[in-house]
Amino acid sequence: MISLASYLVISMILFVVGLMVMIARKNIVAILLGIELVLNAAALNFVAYSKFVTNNLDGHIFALFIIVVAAAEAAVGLAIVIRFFQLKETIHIDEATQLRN
Amino acid sequence: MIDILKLSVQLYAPELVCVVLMCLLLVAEAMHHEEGTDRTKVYLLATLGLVVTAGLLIMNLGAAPSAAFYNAVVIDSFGTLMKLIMVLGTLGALWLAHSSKDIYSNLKSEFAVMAVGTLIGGMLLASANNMLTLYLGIEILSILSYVMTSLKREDSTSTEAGMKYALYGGLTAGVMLFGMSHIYGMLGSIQFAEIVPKVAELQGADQIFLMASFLLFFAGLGYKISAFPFHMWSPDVYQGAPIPVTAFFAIVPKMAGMAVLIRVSHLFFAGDGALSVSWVGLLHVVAALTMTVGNVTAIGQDSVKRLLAFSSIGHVGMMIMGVVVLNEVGTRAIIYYGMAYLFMTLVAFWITSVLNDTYGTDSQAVFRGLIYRHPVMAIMMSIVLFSLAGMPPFSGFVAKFNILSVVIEKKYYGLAFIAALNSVVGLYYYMKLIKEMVFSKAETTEPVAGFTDSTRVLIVALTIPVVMMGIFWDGLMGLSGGAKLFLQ
Amino acid sequence: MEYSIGNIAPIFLCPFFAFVINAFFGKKLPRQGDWLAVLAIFISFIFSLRIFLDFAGSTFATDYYIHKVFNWFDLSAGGQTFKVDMGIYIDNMGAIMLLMVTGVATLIHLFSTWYMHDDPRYGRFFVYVSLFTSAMLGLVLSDNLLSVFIFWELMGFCSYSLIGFYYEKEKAGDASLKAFMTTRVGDVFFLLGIVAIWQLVGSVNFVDIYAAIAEGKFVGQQVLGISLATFAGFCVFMGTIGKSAQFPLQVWLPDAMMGPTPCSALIHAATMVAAGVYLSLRTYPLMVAGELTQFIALIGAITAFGAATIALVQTDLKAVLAFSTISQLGYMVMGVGVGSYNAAFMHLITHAVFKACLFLSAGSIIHSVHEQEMPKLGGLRKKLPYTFIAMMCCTLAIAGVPFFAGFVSKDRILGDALFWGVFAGQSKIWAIVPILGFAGAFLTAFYMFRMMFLTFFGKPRDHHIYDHCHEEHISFNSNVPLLILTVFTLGFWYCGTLTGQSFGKVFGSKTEWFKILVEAPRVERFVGRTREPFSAVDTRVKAELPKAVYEHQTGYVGPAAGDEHGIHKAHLIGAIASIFIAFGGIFLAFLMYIKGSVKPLADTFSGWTTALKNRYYFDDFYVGVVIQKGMIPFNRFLAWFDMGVYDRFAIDGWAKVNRVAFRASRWFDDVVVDAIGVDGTGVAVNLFNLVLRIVQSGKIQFYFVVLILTLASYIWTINL
Amino acid sequence: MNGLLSMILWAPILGMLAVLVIPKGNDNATRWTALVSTAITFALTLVLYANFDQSIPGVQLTETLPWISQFHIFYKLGIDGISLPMTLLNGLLFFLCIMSSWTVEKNLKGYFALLLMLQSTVFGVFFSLDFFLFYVYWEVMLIPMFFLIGVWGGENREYAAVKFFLYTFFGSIVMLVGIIALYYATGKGVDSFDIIAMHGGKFTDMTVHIFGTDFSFERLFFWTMFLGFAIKVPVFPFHTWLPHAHVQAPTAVSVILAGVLLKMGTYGFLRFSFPIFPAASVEYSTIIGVLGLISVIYGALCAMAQDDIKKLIAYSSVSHMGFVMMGMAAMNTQGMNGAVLQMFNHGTSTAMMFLLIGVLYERSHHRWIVRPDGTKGFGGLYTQMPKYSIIFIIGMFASMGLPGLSGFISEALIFLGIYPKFTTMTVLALIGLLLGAAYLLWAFKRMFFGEVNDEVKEYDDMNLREVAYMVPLCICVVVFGIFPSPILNIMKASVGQLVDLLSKY
Repeated sequence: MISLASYLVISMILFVVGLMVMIARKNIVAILLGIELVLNAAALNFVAYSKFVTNNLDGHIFALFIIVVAAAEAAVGLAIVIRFFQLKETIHIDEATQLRN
Repeated sequence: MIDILKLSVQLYAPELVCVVLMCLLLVAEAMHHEEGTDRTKVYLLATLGLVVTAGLLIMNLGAAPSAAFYNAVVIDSFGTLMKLIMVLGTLGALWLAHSSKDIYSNLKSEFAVMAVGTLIGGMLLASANNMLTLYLGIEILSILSYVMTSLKREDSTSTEAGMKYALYGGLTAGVMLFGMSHIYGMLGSIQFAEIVPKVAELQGADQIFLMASFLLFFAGLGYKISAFPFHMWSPDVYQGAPIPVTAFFAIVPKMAGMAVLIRVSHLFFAGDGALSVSWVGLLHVVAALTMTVGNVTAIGQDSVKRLLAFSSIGHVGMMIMGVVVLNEVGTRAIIYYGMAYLFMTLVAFWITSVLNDTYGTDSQAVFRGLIYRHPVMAIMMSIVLFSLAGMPPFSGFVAKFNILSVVIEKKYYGLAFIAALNSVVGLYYYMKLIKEMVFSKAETTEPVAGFTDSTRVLIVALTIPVVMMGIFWDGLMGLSGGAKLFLQ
Repeated sequence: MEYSIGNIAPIFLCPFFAFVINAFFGKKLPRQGDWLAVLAIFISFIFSLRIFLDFAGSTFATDYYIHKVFNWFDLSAGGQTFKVDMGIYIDNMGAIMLLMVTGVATLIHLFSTWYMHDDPRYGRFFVYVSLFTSAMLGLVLSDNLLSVFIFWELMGFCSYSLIGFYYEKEKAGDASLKAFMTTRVGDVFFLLGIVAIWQLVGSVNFVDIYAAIAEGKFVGQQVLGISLATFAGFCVFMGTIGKSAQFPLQVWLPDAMMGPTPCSALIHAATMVAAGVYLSLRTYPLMVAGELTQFIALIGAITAFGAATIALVQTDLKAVLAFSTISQLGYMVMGVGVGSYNAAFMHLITHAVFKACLFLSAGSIIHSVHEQEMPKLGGLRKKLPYTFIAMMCCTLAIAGVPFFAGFVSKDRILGDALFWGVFAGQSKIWAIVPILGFAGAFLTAFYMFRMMFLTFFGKPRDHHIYDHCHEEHISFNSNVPLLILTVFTLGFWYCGTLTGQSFGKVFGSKTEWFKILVEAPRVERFVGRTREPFSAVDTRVKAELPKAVYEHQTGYVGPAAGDEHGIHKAHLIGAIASIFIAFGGIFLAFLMYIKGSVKPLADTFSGWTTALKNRYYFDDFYVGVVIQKGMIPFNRFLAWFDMGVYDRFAIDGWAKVNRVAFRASRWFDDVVVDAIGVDGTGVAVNLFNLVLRIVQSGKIQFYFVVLILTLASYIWTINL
Repeated sequence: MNGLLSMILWAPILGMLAVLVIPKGNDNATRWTALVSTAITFALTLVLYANFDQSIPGVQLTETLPWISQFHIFYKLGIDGISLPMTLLNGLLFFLCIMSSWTVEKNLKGYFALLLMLQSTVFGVFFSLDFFLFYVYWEVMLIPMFFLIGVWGGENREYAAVKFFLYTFFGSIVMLVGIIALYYATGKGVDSFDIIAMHGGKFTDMTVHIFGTDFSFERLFFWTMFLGFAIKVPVFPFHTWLPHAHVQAPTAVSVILAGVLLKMGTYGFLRFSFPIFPAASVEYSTIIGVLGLISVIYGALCAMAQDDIKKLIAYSSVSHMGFVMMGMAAMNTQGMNGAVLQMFNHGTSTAMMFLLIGVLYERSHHRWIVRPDGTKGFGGLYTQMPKYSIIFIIGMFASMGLPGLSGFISEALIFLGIYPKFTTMTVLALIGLLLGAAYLLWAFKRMFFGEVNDEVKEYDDMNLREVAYMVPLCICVVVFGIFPSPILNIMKASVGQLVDLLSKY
């Protein structure tokens, strides 16, 4: 039986995996993907709560917005990454250490 | 239904003007897309729009607090004042961008577009009344900020800064959403008005879980105002971004973040339950650490831009003290602080920008002996720096005084002493810059080309409020005294 | 005769105005204003003489005194009262003192117009001397310790300026510094004494202090664990020790001879140094109440003897006189200590006269031959006959030859000391005081005649000097003052008897004026006295009782009958011993320096002589050890500590703390994140393998880690 | 006369504007404008003296204008017996300082403008009866000082200026916390920053709750005030900024710093700490006294080791201000009056010393008594500069408290005050008096006696202008040494009132 708990566990796993990806991967695109995972974890939560707990549409709508905004964010993020690649010819995160004290 | 919408539109007119302005600017930009054209007309248009916005905001100021768009946003005088500060900040940053060489001339109108766009996000944030509008506000603010940061396309630092900003912003947005989702799940709504009564009903483990969710939520807000420990992106971004953008970031997103932090804190934690106590305790720690980290780190900075970035973190710490007390005078103090900070920051960045344009660097060395080359500019910069340090009779002092007084009224003496010591640290690094300007001899006495007559007049004009607000602040306090929060 | 402010104040004000006028306009006046100074002090002298005649001429009862006060400032306000009064107090002792000071000062002023004539700073000399004189007269007129202190210090300032008068000489600077600082040590104690008395009595008026002692206010009062009377008395007496160059603060007076000779005569012989003794006489009841008399007698005896020994080996004319001054002051202090009040004061006066004359004579010699080293002089008798007469008389006086003033006064002190030390029933250990006194008297006669013989007798040892010396002619301002003073070195002016005691009377009892007039203040007389306002004309005169009636009424009976006998015996022994001792000393000097049959001291006791020549190493100890080895290194250390350690680390350190905090954050970035984190090196690699792998990334990812860790810790904290 | 205080307060600002308006290059016009401005100000302070009623213990000639209604802040000025002597001193010293600054060449306009601004702020500190207004002036005063030291100072001026500024700022910001706490504590009927309304021990019974414990409100906030004022005085252990600031500052600024600014610290104690927190003041008077005592001795000992004459005088200021602290700690009428009188007298005598050092420095361009290589810096000044020497002697002896000159009466009163309360400390403080004479006379001996150095041979004696600005101070030093009543009469009513208050606790 798929219960609320299952959703929550999955979203938790998604969240943690997203964080791990962001922290551990060196590829900037991968990091962007990690962000998506985190966002999706949240979206999943919203939908799950909406269905099992609150019984209103708020969660669904929120999830929709998250998807839209995530897309926008990803677009901007990728644009910047491309620019970064053009300037540095790499998308390795360790190259982004020009700014420091 | 139509009536509600009509009323909402009326109340929401300033934002709508901005939206229209943004569209108009896009069109105008399309008409001026050739290389090397003068973008002054675009800027004049933007100015006109922003002035209208400001006018409308002032008209709204008197109106009774009310919700609009089915409680999605709320229009109250507090939010309106915050918005007013943001609009003025945008206006200043806009003209700074116009004169700055840090923004490529063919991207100048893009800056205007994005600044107005960011402003819209900020304004939305300042009047957000449910989690969705809050989220949208933050995202509009953020996404446009990423772009603005990397506006200096040919410069790898700018791009790197934008990228870092984007990644960090994305992560905190995700974390915040995750927190929000749990809040939604536990309390059953995204409307603040509906959530608030339920918060008090929670007991035991639920309360703890809710608090944890709020903490995740706080990550998003803290990142926007660059509170410790979510401040780490900001020096990098400030340094990498073009100066006008930095000036803009120092004001608009910060004030928007403060606005929403105040609103959330007041709505959810006004009582004296366990949740409130933890939240206030959290803010205590955050305020103290933010100030300390900001000020201490600023000491070693050679880049003036970076110095101002860290100092702005310090100032945010001071402002958070106004939130800690969770009362109206605190809000009022923050509004005053914002007002004062607005002018100080603009002047400081403006002078830095001119010097940066001339010498290609913003290290403290370019300020050396400024008094022998541009005495008036050096005096203005000194005034502003003294003001930032909190010396009377400048507005920075009054701001500090107000914040300290609200904290002391609540008898948070420890926090007050930490703030006091921080302002000593602050004075130290501001003074180093003044020392460089006034005490050292310049290698050359020829004037800096960037200080055209109009620039100088503008800088002096912007400094006048810094002084005047420090002496005649009675009226201003009266104005912000009307900053009633719209609370259900 | 009635007294009002108009005929007292000029005594003090005349020299003061002379000082003011000369200070500002002296250079523009003819003869640089010397006449003004002389005239001023002469007017003072006239006024003093009048007062003296009134007091001494039995116009008043013997215990009559003038006491007038005015308010200096008043701090009373609200519920608080505090006022400081100043005033004039003249009794018999004061009247005599005034006459002596003005008289001696007039003659010295006169002499100075001759002696200083060629000096480039002729005018300035008179400025200082006028100021000094007015301060000294102010001190004598003072009715309270505070104003005594004020004038006391002003005199110190004048002394400082006059010692450093020849400021081109580095040594003059050293000497003036030494003089001022040494006396300042005493002065500081004096001030403390004043403060202590003020706290108890509510003022430092002599009359009030006496009354307080009589009322027993001092009884049982403690300060810092000792009796208040002892404490205050000791502090005040420390002032005397400093000013009157008593052991152990005697070091400054010999050096003070760097100044012009007339100033040595006036300040460092006749008046200022005697003011210390005058003070201890004024506060005598306090000394008695504080049981300090033995201490005082001992100090006096040590000084009298010690200084006399040092004087034995001095070759400088003025140095001999300087040490003899210290020695004679020692006698006076000893006199105070042994209760010989009258004699001590008498010695003060006689000493002032003959020592002033001695210094002036020395000045006359120095001015004539431009040399003050005695081994280079000799045979000056013929060239300077008047000076010789004057100096001879004075030397006889100081040596204690009968019929001269010194004998009258010193012998009485010695007699009293003998009684006090031997017959009064004290512990026998105090016999040391008269023994030192008599030994000193012997030495005095010896070294004074040594000086006379070396200077005036024999053959000239340096013919160049001798030939250069001009024949002396009588002149109103070079040797007449000497001769006038010489007249007063005769004993009969002071006393009708040979020894000052009641035996061996030469004249009738009428001439024993000195003994009748001066007596230790009997404190019970002062209880309940009211003060007079400054402006009031004195009308109290006739209401006073003659001394005899007063004593009858109050039931005062002199010394006890048994004592009378002892005193008599002691004085007889003392007088005879004194005469023998004086002649013995003179004879020894004669043998050594005229006949040459006895070898001078230096050859026999060379170790002892070295110590004497070095003044018992006191100067070396104070300057060389206490100051050079003690104070200065300590000060340097403290100054270094203040700036080099305290300021640098404790104060500037805070800026460093900030900087370190900043560096720490950078270090965290550089080392922890980059070095340990990124490069995977470091000690903790294995232990925190997992963590490190996570952290193993660029900076932005480190930011993420911080963010998440913080959130986690927040949440963890809340769950607690 | 109504508005007199405001006139005095703003007259220097008008002068400053006038100086700023004069076009560059007209050096003489600038100087004369500044001089005339300070002369007018000084004349006004004398008018103030004439209008002052000495019998009133409280404040008088008050002026009140509303300023910030939210916080009940007023522009409230007034004067009493404690602030009037300081006002007179301030008027006089600035006038003389402008005369002494005639030879300043560098950036003349800025220099005089800042000096005049400084004067106005100092007046503000002494006139303010509103705590907020007071604080504003207290802080603003740092800005002209910072620039005056930093721009016109000696070699190490930047360090000195920064140190001075930071240190004092640290003290005052802590004080600000105390001020605001007081404002909120006055809730019982006062609810304003009015200083006079806070007087009288209104906070004795209050407590504050910090870190889980209850503290007495008075005891806690006494120390915040203490820190602010003690740094200003400066009392050991907060004294180290002073030698730096003095040595590096130009002559006129040293004069002002020693003559007036240090007095602001002790003035603060008398105006704020004592009347507002009487119970705590009485309780901690021993600590104040001991710190004063340490300052006296420590300052004197450090002074003795100095080879730089200006640094020596700077340390002597530490020592002399220690006497003031001790006198205040005595809390009886003689001690307090002595302290206030000492504030005035130290102002005149130290100003003399610094002006004299300035005169010398203009000729020698160094201030070494003994150079670091061990040679004499000066020698035979007495012979070479007789007028200078005479004035130096007057200043020096006044400074060491020779009777007949002004320093003595105040020191004697202080001793009379502290003896009943702290007997042992009196004894120790007298060592300070002794040392005070020692370091000055020793320095004097090394500089003035002996053969004339070759270098010294080229010095001229003081010229007419230099004599002109020394004479008023000489007169002050001598006249108030003999007749202290004019000054004492001004202050005694106010001081008496304060002592009455303190004696109740």
